[in-house]
Amino acid sequence: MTDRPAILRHLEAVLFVADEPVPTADLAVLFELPAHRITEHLHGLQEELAREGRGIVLRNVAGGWRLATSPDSAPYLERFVGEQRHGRLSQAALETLAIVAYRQPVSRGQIAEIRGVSSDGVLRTLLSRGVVEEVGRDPGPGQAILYGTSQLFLERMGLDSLSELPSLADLMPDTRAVERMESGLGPGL
Amino acid sequence: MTDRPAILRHLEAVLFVADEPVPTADLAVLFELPAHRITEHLHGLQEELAREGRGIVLRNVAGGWRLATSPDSAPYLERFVGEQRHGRLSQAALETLAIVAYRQPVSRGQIAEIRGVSSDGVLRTLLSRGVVEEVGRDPGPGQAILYGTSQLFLERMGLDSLSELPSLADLMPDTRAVERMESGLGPGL
Amino acid sequence: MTYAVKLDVFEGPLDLLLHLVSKERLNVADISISEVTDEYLRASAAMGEVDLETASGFLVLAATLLELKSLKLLPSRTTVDPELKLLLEERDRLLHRLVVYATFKTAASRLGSSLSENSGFHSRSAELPEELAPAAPDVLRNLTPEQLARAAARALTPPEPPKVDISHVTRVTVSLDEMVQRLKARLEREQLSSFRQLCSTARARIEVVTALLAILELFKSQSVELEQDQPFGEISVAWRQTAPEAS
Repeated sequence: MTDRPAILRHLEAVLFVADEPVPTADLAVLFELPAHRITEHLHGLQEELAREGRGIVLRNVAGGWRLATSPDSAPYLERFVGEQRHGRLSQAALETLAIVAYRQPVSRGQIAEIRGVSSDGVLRTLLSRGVVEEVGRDPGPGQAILYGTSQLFLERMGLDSLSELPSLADLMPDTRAVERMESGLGPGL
Repeated sequence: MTDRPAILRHLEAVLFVADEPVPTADLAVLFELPAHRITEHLHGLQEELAREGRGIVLRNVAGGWRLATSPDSAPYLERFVGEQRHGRLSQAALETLAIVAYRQPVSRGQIAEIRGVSSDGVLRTLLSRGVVEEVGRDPGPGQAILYGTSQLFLERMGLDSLSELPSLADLMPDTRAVERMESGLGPGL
Repeated sequence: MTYAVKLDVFEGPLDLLLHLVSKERLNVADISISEVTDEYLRASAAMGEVDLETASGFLVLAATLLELKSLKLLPSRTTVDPELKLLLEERDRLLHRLVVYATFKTAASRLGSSLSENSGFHSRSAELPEELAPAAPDVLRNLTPEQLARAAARALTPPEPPKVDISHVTRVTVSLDEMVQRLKARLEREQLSSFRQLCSTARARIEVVTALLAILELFKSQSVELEQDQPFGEISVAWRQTAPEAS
């Protein structure tokens, strides 16, 4: 261990797991430090990563700070992500796509509620891939954007319409078991 | 820029974008280097990250290499991402997970038989956490779904492969404990 | 000596039995089946619903324990009659299950420690950077509608309900002892009835379970005779005029 300040290590770790740019203000709250001190540390980390020629660099982009890969690694990265193996959705993306497909039109908030975690990052990926799209606005107070699956989604899945999606009834065995139990053991027995 | 070998930078960048542990063999193909050279570089990178007290460490888990945050940043991460990420598993979930880990591929029925209670609810929790997955169907009449542990399970356990699990024979109750159970159950002949 | 247990801390009948028989100097003969059963019913009622599979597992276990207990209370026999032999085989099977279960319980606690030792390592779960997205192959290529449906079913099924601390809640609508008394009175009056009739006034599932256990108690004390013509058929319950003295 060097005498590198611990805050640099913690900043690096937090930015590592963040799935979108983190505003300086959020980091200030997290570390209970004034924003200008956080900014100093971030600049320190940025220089350090650049000076040491690391594969990970720190970028100050719209909306905050995020870690990214070093530009000269791009050729390897493209080959790496182009591999067949990576041609599948992450578990989180698959789950989010499934929720959108079966519960559309659905808002970000509703997706997050079902999954128990924020799904903004994966939703953005699905939007950028063109399989999910905005389909309207919630008429309620928040006017939340509502999402649905696209025509491209249907084509890729080999479906003519959403009604051809397999029924969920058979796949949720527990609900069925409960219903059977209810009807088998009616009141009064 | 230092005279740090460029390969360390590229390795770091590739592992940064990977969404699961990357086997040494895949990296050898990508960088057109013999596997043992890649392993050397990876060990170099691993030591470097540890020595410099960085927020990111390199681990050899689940049959590959994976960047992760250093555990001493965990308190900040938990505050940052919220608690859900690595929520603790219930006793029932751990028992079910142990049965799946040692008896895979295994069906719901087989799990229930060992535990003496239905384990459908906890099994669903394990599936949604991604540590257990469907691995096939029983060829027998019922065609029961068979479950096994996932790569994420190994990663969460810090294991490189299932063979590193402690042997079940070492976990059995000792002779005295078995004798006590036996006499507790009733008289012998 | 009877032994009081708090059932809500156990994961099921096997876990409970493992706990009971692993105690020093405690064996089946010391366990008060009715106390254990009452405790079980109280725990189930407090959880708001009876998991039928767990309940039936528990019933099978309670019945086996009753049998083992009667064996234990009998004066030692020298000859091995077939019934005794069956019972001993049953005991061996139960012992085997207990050993297997105990082994997995230890494995579970090992897994639990490994998981918490490794819980400080967090990996990145962020999606591919946008600039790299064009290089990635078509993500839907290998996805089938069935896989999508399975993912939806998983996501939309509510997760395991959290464990509820029940130490302060509800009392059971009727205890096993009360049910035994109630059924005794009714059977003395009616002489012959069926399980279905006896349960016809049950207001909750838990009362049906209690009634079944009460009938088993009465059967054990030889106060009733039971008959069932076929599996799942009507169970007739007959009051024995000459019930032996309660032991």
